[in-house]
Amino acid sequence: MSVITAPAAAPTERPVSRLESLLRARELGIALAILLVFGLTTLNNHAFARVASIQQLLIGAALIALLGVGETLVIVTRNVDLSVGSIVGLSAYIVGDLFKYHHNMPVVLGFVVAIAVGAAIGAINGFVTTVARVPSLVVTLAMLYIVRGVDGLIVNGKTIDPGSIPKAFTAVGYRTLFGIPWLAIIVAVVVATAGYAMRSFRSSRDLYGIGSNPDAAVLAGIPAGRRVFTAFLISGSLAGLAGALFLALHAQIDVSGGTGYELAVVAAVVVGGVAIFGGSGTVLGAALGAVLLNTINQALVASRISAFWNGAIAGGLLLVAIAFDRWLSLRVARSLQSAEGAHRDL
Amino acid sequence: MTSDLPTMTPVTHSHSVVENGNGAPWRALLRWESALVVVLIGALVFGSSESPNFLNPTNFFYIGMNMGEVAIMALPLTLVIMTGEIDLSVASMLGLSGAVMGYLFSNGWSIWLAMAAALVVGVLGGAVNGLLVAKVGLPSIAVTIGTLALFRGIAEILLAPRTVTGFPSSLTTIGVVPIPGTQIAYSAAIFLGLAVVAGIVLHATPLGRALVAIGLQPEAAQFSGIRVNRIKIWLFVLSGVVCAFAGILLTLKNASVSYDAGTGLELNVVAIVLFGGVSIFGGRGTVIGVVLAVAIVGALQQALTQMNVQPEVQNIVIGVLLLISVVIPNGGEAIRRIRDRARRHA
Amino acid sequence: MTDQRSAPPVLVLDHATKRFGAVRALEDGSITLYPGEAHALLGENGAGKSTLVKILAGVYGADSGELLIGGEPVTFNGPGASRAAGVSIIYQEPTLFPDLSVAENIFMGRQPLGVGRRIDRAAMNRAATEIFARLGVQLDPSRVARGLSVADQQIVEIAKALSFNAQVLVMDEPTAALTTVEVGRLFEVIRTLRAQGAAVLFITHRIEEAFASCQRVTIMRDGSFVRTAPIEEVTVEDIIRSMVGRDLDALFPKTPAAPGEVVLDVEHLCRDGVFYDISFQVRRGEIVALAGLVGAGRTEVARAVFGIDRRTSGTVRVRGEALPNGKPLAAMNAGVALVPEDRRQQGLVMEMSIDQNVALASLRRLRRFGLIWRSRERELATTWATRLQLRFSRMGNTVSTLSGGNQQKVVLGKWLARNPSLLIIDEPTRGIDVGTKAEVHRLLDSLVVDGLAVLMISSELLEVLGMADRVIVLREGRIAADLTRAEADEDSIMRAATGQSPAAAA
Amino acid sequence: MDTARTVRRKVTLALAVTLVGAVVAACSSSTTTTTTSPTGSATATSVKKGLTVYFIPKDTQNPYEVIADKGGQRALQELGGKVVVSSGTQDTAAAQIPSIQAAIQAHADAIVIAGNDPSALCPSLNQAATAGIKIVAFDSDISCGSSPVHLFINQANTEQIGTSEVDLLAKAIGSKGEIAILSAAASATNQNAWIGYMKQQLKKYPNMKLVSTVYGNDDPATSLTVLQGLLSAYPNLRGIISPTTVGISTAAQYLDTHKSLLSTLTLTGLGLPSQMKSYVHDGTVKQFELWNPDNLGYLAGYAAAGLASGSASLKADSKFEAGKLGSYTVLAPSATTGPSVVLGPPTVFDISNIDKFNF
Repeated sequence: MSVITAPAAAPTERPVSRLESLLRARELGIALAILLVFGLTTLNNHAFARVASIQQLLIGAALIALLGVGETLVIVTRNVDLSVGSIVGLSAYIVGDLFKYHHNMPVVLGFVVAIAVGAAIGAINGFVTTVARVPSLVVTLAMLYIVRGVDGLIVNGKTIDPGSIPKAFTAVGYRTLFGIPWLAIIVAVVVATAGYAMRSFRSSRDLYGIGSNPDAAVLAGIPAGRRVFTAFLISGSLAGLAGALFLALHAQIDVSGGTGYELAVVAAVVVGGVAIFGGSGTVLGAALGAVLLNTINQALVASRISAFWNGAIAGGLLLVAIAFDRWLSLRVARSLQSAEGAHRDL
Repeated sequence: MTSDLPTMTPVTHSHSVVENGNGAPWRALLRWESALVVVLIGALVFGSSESPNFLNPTNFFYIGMNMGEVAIMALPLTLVIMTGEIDLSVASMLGLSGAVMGYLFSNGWSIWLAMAAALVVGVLGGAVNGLLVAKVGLPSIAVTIGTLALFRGIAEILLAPRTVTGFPSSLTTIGVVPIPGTQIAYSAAIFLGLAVVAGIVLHATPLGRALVAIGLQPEAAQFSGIRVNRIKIWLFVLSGVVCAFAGILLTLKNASVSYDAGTGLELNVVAIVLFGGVSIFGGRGTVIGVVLAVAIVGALQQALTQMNVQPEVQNIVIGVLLLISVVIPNGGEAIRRIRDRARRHA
Repeated sequence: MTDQRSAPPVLVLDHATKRFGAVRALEDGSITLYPGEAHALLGENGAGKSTLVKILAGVYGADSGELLIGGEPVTFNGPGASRAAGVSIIYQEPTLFPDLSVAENIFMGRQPLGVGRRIDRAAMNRAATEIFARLGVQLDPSRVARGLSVADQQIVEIAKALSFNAQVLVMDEPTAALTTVEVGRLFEVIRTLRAQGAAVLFITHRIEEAFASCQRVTIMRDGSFVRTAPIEEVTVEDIIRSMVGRDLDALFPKTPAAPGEVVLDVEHLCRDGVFYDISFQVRRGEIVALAGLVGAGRTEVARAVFGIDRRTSGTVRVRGEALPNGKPLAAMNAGVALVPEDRRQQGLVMEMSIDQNVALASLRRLRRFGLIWRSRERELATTWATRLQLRFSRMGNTVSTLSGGNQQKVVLGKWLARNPSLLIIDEPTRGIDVGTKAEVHRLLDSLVVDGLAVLMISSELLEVLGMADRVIVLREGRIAADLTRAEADEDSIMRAATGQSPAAAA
Repeated sequence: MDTARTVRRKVTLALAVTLVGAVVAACSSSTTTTTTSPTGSATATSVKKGLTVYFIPKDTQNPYEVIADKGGQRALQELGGKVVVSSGTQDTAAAQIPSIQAAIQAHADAIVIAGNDPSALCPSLNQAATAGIKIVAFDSDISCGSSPVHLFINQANTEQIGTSEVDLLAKAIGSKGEIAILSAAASATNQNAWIGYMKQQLKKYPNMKLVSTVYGNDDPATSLTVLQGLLSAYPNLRGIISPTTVGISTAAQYLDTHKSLLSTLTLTGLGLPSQMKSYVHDGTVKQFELWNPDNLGYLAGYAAAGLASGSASLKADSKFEAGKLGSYTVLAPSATTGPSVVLGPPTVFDISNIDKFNF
């Protein structure tokens, strides 16, 4: 008997640490990929490494990264939010319209309104999904159409011109602090806060539990409905915030604002290592995924490759990213299995 | 407490009321499809009450002509969704097929060879999706978001910024004239023909039964000797080739092609299939439901355009229909659950 | 112990009933637990044990009856309420979060908090390590649960229950997947818990374990309480008679075998990391049982033979013809049928109708002009429903409306409709009531008499002993013993399965 | 027995019916048709009254075309007819086809269309022409050959736009250095035509080099991304021409917020004065051009009404009256366009005149 007991611990230790390091390497891997793209492009075109250029990389990725945070919360619970792009468009227009007619409205109020608009739509998404227990893919696809339609009715061919937006508001879109764009700082704060919360609070760990094993979540007494609702609420709110930032960045908005963002966000999140069927992934990964995709986009232009190659390369990379992810998890599973085999053999 | 009490014998008579089985096809018709018929009749009545011209045959030709490609793409997607997978690359495949056809035709290929090549591209593209999903084991939603970008990107590389025209008018006229002696658009006739085939395959062949089984319980299907992976691969190939065919039809109808033909249609196609009552989780749905959904969306679109309603309202209508299509079947259960909870807390 | 038993009971469940639609899952669930006792709950599969456990867990609410904790009547409106009242459950099937760390799995929803209500991971890992130490196992609390072996998953489950410092600990077949060493360690833990005044309800189908670790035993049959007795007042035979409610012979009707030619010939079958060098034969007219502990590789061997999983090496021949690797359809065409272990996931499409399920493996044969004709399908299903005495109300109803036993008959009908020469049947009577169980056994026996070759996998020793002509015992992916009906008994099988040589046991 | 299901079915049907009702309600309250009685004074004698002209813009939300549509409405108002504006929400030919069909079904007298695609609309327009509807194109021409023949209202001579923009930029940067074009969609006909003439005109400036053409798809976010890439790729860029309103305003906003670039980089192109006003005032943009879209729609309205009444024709050198804009002459078909009318030279906007315009 004692022959079997003793060695049980030893073989399980080694692969575990390897697994952990592999999992941790996910964010590191994306960061390395970003550096690789950046480095190669810089070799080709030194201007790519200028401060202004790097600032642009951050600004260009900021909105998708911000949306990626909310999307991660939702996807981790085994749901998806396709309405984010429409929310960006609607909230940006509503805030712009307010500024147009109340030019002296406090800037902060602009952000509050945008977030409120997003939160309201997020609440509808969450409510329908959790109370009627219907697939969120369908609910948020429907909301994509409805919100876009409502946006169109409100916009009705009008535009919000740069002159209507207070400078204090657009400043958020271009001012820098120690060379770092405010936009990037705001998004970084959101990512850091969400990343910290997702690691450190019981309620956010519940999100992982729900996505990882819904049945076990029920047995563990997790209030799944409430948590999923909250995830949609936050996703909507962040999309609303992204709308305000969109307006600040572009100083103009028409009906097309945010069109097609939903798929870009899902792509960034998936590249960032968030499992599309829930349970795992980090907001940092999602944000880095957004930075990577944006870096690639700008690198193509900067490398003087025809812009026509953008789409194909982005699509190809997305496929490579998820295939790599799969390969990684298979490898991890195999290494664990052979460790267990070894354990058995002893 | 004697042992011969038949305590575990089910009294199945009352069970059919409690359980919501998908027994005979006619019983399924009593549910979602019958609601669709009512909506369709409502849409037609509404259209003709608002515009005296609405019920004239030309309008039916127009509806068929306008919906043709989307409707055709909805059929293989129905089968794909029946197995619990999804193909978001349909519209990009349509665009790629048109781009390949236009590219080759403008480079001096015969129109027939160019069309054949477009179909081959459809097969190849579908195979890429199928292999990545079934062989590599990647989630189809992620894979096809990737190929959505990839296929469109390749189309862009091939064709942008050109628009290819000059296709033989003998072929292009079939896109815009009805079948002689009728008011049926060619694409509508093709759709109806394919729908009959799809309906028979889905509802009356071993393959169709296999699709349902895969959608409901993939493992049980595999244990019954159904070649789950092989069927999935071929379904994606079918989806690719049919979408490529739709791309050819669209190119002929437009008598021209640019790389961005059909951009964004994927969500319309998905919405129609889901509105037709096909469950996003697979295993449930009928071809007749999808045909009805096509008719409703086409009729409403036509009626709203002719009444000169803002096009945004169409988006809202599609969104609301979609939402209702998932909420209603679950509505009763949700109400019961809420009542239960209230009672439990009381 | 006796003085403790004179203390007031910590938990009383009195005449609880539970129905699901028309199915009466629990007719009379009654049990009384005293502080400091280990109490065995015994009964056949389908006797209502799991339903009783779920009522204690707060997953189900009882339709009637009373539940008292510490003398106070309670109603649980969810699993949380049950835990709050001091009842901890270890489920038969581990319910882990594969993406979360082991420690987090243990403390989900009540992770130790540090400053600012944030989770104190170090404290959580320390607490997990402490619990593992109490269990005498070493598991890294920071590793993810994905990839843990079934035994390790079970250990995490036990650790989770222990972490609640529960007054009542319910273990639903915790030992099924454990090695002897681990079982011994578990009994150790139970003793510790009892010493701390907790009551342990121990559900098992290994009767010897009740004698090894429990003070009292409660027996259930057909959803009803039969009796509770101190362990020293009953014998194994008593218990079996109470559990089964009839003579064993009636339950296991076995006609002496007359084995014919070899139908299945497996040589050096290997799947890396799962099982190695498996060789055996099954002949016409005999039942060969694959026995062994859960996780020993029995089901996996069956899956590889049928072609669900690919084998790494080795050959499988059916009536002399080699089967291609990983092709279930080829195996089916060669005359192999597989009734899988997990009926609800693998055997049936639960939301399909009864007749469609019966026809699912025979669709190609039902074809005429390439189409399935409902009438032919219905006819096939009716034929088999009659032959198997299926109890149902409408063919068009989904199989999910049937009882477990009748569902199993549908699976059997689905395969027998193909007229196979080899039937692989994994856990033929799991979750089936006693009446139907005997029917299934009788059916198997008659099929074998008619010349079918049967490869049976079963975790129930009585079933293996009652039905098998030969017993192949697997241990950790290898063949540990190949016993004839005469050689096979409880002792020889368990020893082979657990790896104890007769000498060591002695 | 089956009450549960029956009830559910009834609820389903009831909801379906309600839904249809809601659609009816939503639709009947929001049409954009403008019917007006003739105001009398300005009515041209030779044009029929009560004409219906369908204006089919690229989409109903394009701000520039919304202004043009209003001009068309005013023209028909003066003529005692009405304008129906109809299009989709997306800039695609497929979204415009139902509107053409609606015009046919409504027996409209003329269609004024801004083509999302040069050819894809031809078959449907041909059906309209067969039904006796006159076809006028504006903003973005269609190229259907002879079926149907149509009149193109050119906002300005295509060649003139291309050359004048290059000239504007050349003047600003001293005729030398690297320049780039920030366009709309790669498939936009008018953009590609202008870019063609720009390239031709650039041959006159041997020291100016067009290094790249990027496409922002008329979306601020995409425009910004490609602009940023452009600036990284070509640090020595001296000038950007953006012949599209979204592109130029996106680029202007970027330069406005990165003033250091202004010392080396000049932006020009086609923009709406209302959008560009603040940038001209703070010196971010010195000069850009555009014609008056309101006049463009107004002219198209008169042309359509004239064709439908027979008071105007497609014959080269024939003339027609266009209300306040005066008389216009139809130009003979060229290699790239059919019969056309040119609105007039574009206006160059700068600090001296920008405040006079309100579109």
